[in-house]
Amino acid sequence: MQLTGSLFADMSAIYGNGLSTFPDYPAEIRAPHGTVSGVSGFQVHIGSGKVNTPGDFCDLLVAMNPAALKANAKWCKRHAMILVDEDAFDETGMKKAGFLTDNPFTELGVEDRTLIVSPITTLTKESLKDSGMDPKAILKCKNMFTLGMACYIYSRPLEYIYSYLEKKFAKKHPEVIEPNKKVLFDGFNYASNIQVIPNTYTVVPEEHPEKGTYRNITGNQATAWGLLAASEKSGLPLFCGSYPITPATAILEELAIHKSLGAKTLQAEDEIAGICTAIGAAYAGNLAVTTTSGPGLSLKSEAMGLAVMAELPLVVVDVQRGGPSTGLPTKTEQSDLNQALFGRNGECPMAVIAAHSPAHCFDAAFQAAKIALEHMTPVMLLSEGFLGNGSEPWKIPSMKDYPEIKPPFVQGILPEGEKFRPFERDPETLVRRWALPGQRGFEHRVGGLEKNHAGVLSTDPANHALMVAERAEKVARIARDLPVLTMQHGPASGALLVVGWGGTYGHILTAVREIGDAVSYVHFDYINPLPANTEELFSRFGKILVCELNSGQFADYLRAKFPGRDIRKFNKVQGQPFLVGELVEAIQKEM
Amino acid sequence: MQLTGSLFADMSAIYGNGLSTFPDYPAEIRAPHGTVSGVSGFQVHIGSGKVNTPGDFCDLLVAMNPAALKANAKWCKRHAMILVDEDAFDETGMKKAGFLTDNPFTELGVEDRTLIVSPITTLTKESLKDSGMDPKAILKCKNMFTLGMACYIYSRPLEYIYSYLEKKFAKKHPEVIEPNKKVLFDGFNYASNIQVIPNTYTVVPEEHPEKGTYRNITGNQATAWGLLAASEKSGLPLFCGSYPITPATAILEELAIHKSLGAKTLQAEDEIAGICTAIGAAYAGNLAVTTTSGPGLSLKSEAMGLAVMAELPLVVVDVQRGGPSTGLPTKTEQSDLNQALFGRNGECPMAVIAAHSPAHCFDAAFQAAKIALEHMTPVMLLSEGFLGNGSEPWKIPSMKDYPEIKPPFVQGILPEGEKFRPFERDPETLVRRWALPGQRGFEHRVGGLEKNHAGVLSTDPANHALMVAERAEKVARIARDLPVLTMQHGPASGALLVVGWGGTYGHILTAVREIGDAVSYVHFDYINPLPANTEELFSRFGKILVCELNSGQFADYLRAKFPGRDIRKFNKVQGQPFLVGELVEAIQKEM
Amino acid sequence: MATLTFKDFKSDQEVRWCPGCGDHAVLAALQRALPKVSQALGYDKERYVVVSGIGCSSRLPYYMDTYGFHSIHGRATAVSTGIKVANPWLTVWQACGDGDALAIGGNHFIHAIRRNIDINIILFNNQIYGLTKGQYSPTSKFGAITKTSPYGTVEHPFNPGSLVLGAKGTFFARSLDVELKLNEEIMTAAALHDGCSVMEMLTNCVIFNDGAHKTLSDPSVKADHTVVLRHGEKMIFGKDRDRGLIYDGKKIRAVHIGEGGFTEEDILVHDAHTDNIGIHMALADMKGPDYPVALGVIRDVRDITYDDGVRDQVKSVMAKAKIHNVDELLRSGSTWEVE
Amino acid sequence: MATLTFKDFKSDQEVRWCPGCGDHAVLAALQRALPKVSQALGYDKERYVVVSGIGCSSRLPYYMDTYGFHSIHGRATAVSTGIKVANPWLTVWQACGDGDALAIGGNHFIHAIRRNIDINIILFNNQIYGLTKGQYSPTSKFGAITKTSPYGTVEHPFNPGSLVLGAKGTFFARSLDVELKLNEEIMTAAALHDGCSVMEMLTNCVIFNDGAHKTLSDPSVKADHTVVLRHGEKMIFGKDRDRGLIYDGKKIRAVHIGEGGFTEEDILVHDAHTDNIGIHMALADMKGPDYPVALGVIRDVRDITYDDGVRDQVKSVMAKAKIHNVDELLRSGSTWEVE
Ligand SMILES: Cc1ncc(C[n+]2csc(CCOP(=O)(O)OP(=O)(O)O)c2C)c(N)n1
Ligand SMILES: Cc1ncc(C[n+]2csc(CCOP(=O)(O)OP(=O)(O)O)c2C)c(N)n1
Ligand code: SF4
Ligand code: SF4
Ligand SMILES: [Mg+2]
Ligand SMILES: [Mg+2]
Repeated sequence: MQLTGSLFADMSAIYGNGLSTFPDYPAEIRAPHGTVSGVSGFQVHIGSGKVNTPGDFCDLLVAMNPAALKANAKWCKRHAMILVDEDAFDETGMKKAGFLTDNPFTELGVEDRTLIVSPITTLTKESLKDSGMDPKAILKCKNMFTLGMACYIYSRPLEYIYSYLEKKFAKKHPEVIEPNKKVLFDGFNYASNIQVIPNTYTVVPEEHPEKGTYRNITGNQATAWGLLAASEKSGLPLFCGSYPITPATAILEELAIHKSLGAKTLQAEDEIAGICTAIGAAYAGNLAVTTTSGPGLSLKSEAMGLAVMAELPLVVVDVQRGGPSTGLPTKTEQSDLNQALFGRNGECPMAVIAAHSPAHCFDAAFQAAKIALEHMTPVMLLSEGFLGNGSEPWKIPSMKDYPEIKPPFVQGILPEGEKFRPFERDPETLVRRWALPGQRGFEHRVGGLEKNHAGVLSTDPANHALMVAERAEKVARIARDLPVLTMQHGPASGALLVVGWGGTYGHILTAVREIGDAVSYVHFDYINPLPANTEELFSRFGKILVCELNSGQFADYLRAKFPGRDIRKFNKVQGQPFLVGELVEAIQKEM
Repeated sequence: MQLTGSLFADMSAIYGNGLSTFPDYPAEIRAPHGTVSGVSGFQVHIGSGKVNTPGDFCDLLVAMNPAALKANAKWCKRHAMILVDEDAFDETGMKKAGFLTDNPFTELGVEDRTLIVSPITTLTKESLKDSGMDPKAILKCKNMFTLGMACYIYSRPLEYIYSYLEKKFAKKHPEVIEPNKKVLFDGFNYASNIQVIPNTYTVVPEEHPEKGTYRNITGNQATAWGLLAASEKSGLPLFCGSYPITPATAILEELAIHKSLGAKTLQAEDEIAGICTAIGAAYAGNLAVTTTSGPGLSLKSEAMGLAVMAELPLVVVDVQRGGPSTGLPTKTEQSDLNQALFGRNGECPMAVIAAHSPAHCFDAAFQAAKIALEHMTPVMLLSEGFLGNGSEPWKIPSMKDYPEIKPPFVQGILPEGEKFRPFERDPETLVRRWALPGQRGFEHRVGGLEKNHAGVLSTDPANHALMVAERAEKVARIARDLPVLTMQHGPASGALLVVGWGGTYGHILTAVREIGDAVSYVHFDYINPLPANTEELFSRFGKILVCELNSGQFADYLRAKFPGRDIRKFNKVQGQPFLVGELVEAIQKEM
Repeated sequence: MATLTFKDFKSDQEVRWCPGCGDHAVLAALQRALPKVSQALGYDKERYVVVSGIGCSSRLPYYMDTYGFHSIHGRATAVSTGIKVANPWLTVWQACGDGDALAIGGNHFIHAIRRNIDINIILFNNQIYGLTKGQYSPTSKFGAITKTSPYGTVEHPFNPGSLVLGAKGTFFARSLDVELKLNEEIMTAAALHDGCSVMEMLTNCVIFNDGAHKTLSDPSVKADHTVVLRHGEKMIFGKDRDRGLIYDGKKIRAVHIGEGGFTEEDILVHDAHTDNIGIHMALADMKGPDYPVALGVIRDVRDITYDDGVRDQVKSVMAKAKIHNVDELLRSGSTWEVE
Repeated sequence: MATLTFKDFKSDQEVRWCPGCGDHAVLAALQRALPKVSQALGYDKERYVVVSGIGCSSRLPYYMDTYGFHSIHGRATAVSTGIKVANPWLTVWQACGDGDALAIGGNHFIHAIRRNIDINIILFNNQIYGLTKGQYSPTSKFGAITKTSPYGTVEHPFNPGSLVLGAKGTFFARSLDVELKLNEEIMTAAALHDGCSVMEMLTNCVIFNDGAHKTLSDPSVKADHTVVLRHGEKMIFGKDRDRGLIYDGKKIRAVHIGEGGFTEEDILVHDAHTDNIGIHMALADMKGPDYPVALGVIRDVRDITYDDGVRDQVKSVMAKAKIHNVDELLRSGSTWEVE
């Protein structure tokens, strides 16, 4: 289903539709086939214009077996079509899915939807009986048959898929190209032949305002590419030290492919080694990155403190998943924010930024690296499973439009007899200068113990107070380089301001648009430091409603920063994105 | 000095004085003798009544070399006495300490204090020249000579020290008893003989209101003993899995001694193993404990999440030190509060309580264990270097006055065919029941993945939301078992409420007493959940001033909890306790 | 004590490994071995605790109807240690993957071995990260092409046997998922061994590393590529049982019996109980093409266990102690009276 | 390249170890060895990076006038690895204690060895935690009485040499703090070794574990209790150089030359370069009373290093690549035009 879904998405994108996808899969590699917990889903939302969410409810549900139907029937709109493989609805299948009666549709209360019950397995077998393929391989083509049907329903030409199949199998399995084309074609025709399909949709591509070259991109891919872009713009080789963990692994995997751009990946023995090798690489002068998800971030806590203390540039990517502990590894959540902000011993400030859509991961990762390298600080980039695995069409930018990245390297040579003072700061930014091992005369030592500006160990109370304050102020002054907040929606002042951060962007935007101009909306990409105009902007509203996929962590953070403001919370902790509908309701309640 | 200081303290305590001590030592084992950074200090504050702090400024400074003088001269009161070993103030000594002139007293601006410059080294050698001891051993007796002098100054009889020496050396080195007595006696006499000592102090013991048996106790010792007490009261053997780290190690060391009370200590390979062995021990039915300091707490983050998720009783002790990173290992701070509250991935609530004085560590540790065992939750006990190493006299309690600890063990046997549902909760407390491996019929599985009440893995969104809410509410309901806040000082309502938590108690109390009834003061031993009457109590005051040894972490936490309250901050991050003087000033500024 | 059967160890949870995954067979062997162990040692079912980390293989506790702890990635060994020390009466089995035990959990693994804590560790070595979908592990072959090594790894794998011995292991056995009978035998031996028993099970991940152990499991060739070691028996192998291991002065060598002057007499007899760690190291280290891979119990020596040590020390200190309860503790040392 | 002397490697920071601490001597040996290494390999001083964890011994970087990183407890090896992979042109030395490298840092230690990353690790083994004031370490002797083991430990220590070999180490040497000359020799050999070099230095902590290595360092007995191994030389030892190591069929044995029919002929010649890990394991494992403790370079074999592997792979992929910059990357795969 994952492949079928993404093929359909790609095809729609090329056709010119806006789209957003959301794969939702179980934690098991091959979860027991046919059970409700084993259902793997792929959600595609297409529209004429830009689509901001994968959608709450669907127009077409494709359920290849009773379990898939059971798991997803509740998401069908009133007038949805439900397409099922009749062959899978036998006694065993029904039992495995835990149906108690014979009629799954009535049992689930969806008997009034448009039901298309087709013997897809039989039809696929029939279609390929002369193909010479073995029975197992034939069965796998079921999805292709179904895709053919979906193409008919959405009035999609098959050419894109044909050329995809040709490219994909040309070298290794040219013999399967024709059978796949055939079964796709047969599915399409079958759908057009049967009279049960009442209406086909045509989602006409909008006249895109923005011309250019587009591609689909997932958040994890975009994160990897954004880091590679920062490597290019800074001239520093990329080093990524990571340990695999769902849903962040794909970033490491993607970077591992791009050794051609000089990227080095080190799959470490654990998360601690991941970040510590990255810290070593940062010291040696690479653009250093470590990628992980919640539990891995916990393990990196101590070493993040080291990076803060040594004032080395480092990007820590956390693709959040459902917690606490191992939690719900394949589900999405925003519940690591507290940990990102506060999860270290001592006074240990780190810059924190968040991506708001799959494609935005590119810019967010680029920005994270730029801030890290120019401000000599570790930066946490918060992504989410929803963003990392999700995808959207993206107008491909040109690297010439991105700024250079200029780390504060030491210049020239030191006068004879003078010692390099590694923690002396730029008076404006409070950033220290960076001397790389290998540079003659700049020998110095860094580490986790408190030091003075000269880099000498110090337990002097006044020095400690000063360094604590300077490290905090250095991070605070990053705000000077950041864009100010702009309204995403609604008037610049009013009774209610909706606030979001991270991957809820698309859902909240859709919700506030639905509500209209009575509400305003602002979205935070920068969490620490906050954009410079945050306080002023907040002061223009009566109430502030923070919507987030946790128990109110950003709201609490804002309350602490802006005491006296009326900051309210709308939260969801279900391992699932918001539904636009529930947002609309929650927002309207505050109006 | 450490030994001499604690001898003086013990003696004063027995004499009936109130007292408070604060050892302050460098990070090196044998820091280079004679340098300012190598100075090891021991602060003793005695008084007629209860003494709440080790004091800001001193009446008598004993400086055995120029470096010690340089490091501490600024703490001398206007009329203080300064006692130095003249022999150590030679050229080398002065140079090592970095003096630029010949006169250290003028250079430091303390020439107007009462200076007692005695050739202590020479006198000690002289005193012991016939003792038969080797020269090295004789030199070590300098401190004893000085102690003799101090005993004279404070009108202390020498008997206590005599009997201490006899006990200590009786078995292994009986030959050193007499020489030590002699040198002590000679020091005492020397002080009484020389005419330079203008006045001797007599700190008369107050009529203690509370009769009973007293002892001196350090915070780390009290923590260990409080845990042993909880082990006794719950009937569960104590298991402590820890990794050594300053300033928490002494708890592990203390427990290791008390195998006779059935305590098992496991010095683990690292902090992660420390907590994970403790979690295993908790599962197996021991009272499980892990002890650490900041960097170690960072490493335990992930496993704390496991304990939250598995809902197992566990006490995590964090003896805070200066951070971030390795920071200032031997200095004190309160900067791990954020990490204690928020340093875990996902929504991961833990109970957090804090000790407020060395002796209070006993009750705090007992309480932490009681809450953990009765509410099936990990509990964080926050101590501080200042408390752990500091000491005070303590009226020894009787164990019969402590409550029983009753974990929610499963009772009886399960009806045939019924399965144990490990995460079913008590409707009142939301606490689950505890079945120990080895009990027939209660076989069940726990772990870090989200589960339903039956203990079966579940990624169901509604179940996750429910479990997240229940875990949070379970911790919140602990407040029902906690004492409510009572005023430490001042009227029950007013313009300004001073708030403190943890080891700042003595200093703040002294400060508000100095200011008088115009200000009120309340101190938090319970951080999460907060005492039930917190909100109501806060509502009775105009302004709230939170004083803490970090950048304002508790204040921010309170702001998030009680939006709308006027919560202000007074902070110090110097690796040192508050001074009473600076507190008075800060509080008065807000009045 | 009721007689237990393999059904008693089967939980009501659906087994969720991929069809064809080698883990199924290891689970089956364990469910067959434990009734025998229980019989031999008089253990009731409730004394078993099955602990695991995170990974496909670490799902095992859900499939066993015993007490179970599915902990966090890499930490199973530490959790097991805590359980065993807290209550030595329990019998602890542990399931962990090559990533779980040797990557993130490597430190706990070697320390448990060093301490010789009496737990039984089944190491599911499929030479890949299964659960996270196919990244290389510390046992993946040099050059392995995986999701995180699209151009091949450039790092040497651990040989778990060598690592165990280097950490002073007292029990090490190796086998393959498909060797049901041998696995029962090994698991029983591990249970009887007092100390830390490590059982390396070479398992097949059909999805991400299919056929990794093919040369050792394929019935047509496996007899030539493996030698099953049993204490007191000669180290003979080969389809026709005509090959064996000899000692040629400094090293072990594989020879054909009857060729080059070697007779069955020359073939080494396996001594699993010898202290000589050099020979066990050499046996654990053997690999093709020159050597067969050693299966069976390679080392099984006695030494003091950590859990016994802790328990005995507590007992002996208690026996001699002057402080018997907390009231006495509080009053020990210097105290004074206020009257 | 300027000729460097030991003074060039001395920093202006006061050395803060206790008087008499063994670490002083190891520092001195390093400051003497590096000029020679620099000479031999043509390294300038700025190419050296000295990395450490936390512990008394880990203070070493402050005393070296080179680039230095005093990281966090146990993580030095990971930091070193990152430095070396990021810039293989740098030459990385690492100082760490027995607690730092083998307790909390055990995992990074064995993995760096397995990967054979080209760093030089000096393991200061004083068999105690110095900095935290005297708790036992993973190398403390069984039964050691320390602050956290008032009744003696109940756990077996690691032998660092065995652990290194079990993790597939390519270079292992052992020495004592006081053996200044031997240490220079070992450090030079380590520098010349391409791969992960582990040098175990048995150091004396005068404060918390004084005399732990006395039988090996005391001039009056050390010749009988240690054997210094040098590649190509016979394994002879003893005050009168009348003792040696032989191979008696299955095991190494210590004999008196001229007694029991053993002549100098029979004495083994040390081969540090052999692949035969069994013999290196046996040598590393030797201890009294039956054996002398082996000092010197016990194993020194060549193998691919991780840092070379990473660098070469990047190079070869770059050479063949179709994507040369990010613009090309962004336009690779499926794209479409909106006009
Ligand atoms: C702290 C942490 N890091 C990473 C992960 C992700 N993770 C889960 S299992 C696993 C490795 C699985 O491989 P292995 O241990 O060999 O077990 P297998 O699935 O092959 O049986 C990883 C990397 C995690 N759950 N937690
Ligand atoms: C995360 C963490 N845990 C614990 C410590 C405390 N600590 C510092 S050094 C040390 C061990 C020192 O022993 P070793 O590594 O043998 O070095 P030595 O001092 O003996 O040279 C410990 C436990 C720490 N600094 N950080
Ligand atoms: S992914 Fe591999 S290891 Fe995991 S269950 Fe499937 S076959 Fe087994
Ligand atoms: S405590 Fe021991 S290891 Fe540390 S400096 Fe002193 S002698 Fe050396
Ligand atoms: Mg595996
Ligand atoms: Mg040590």
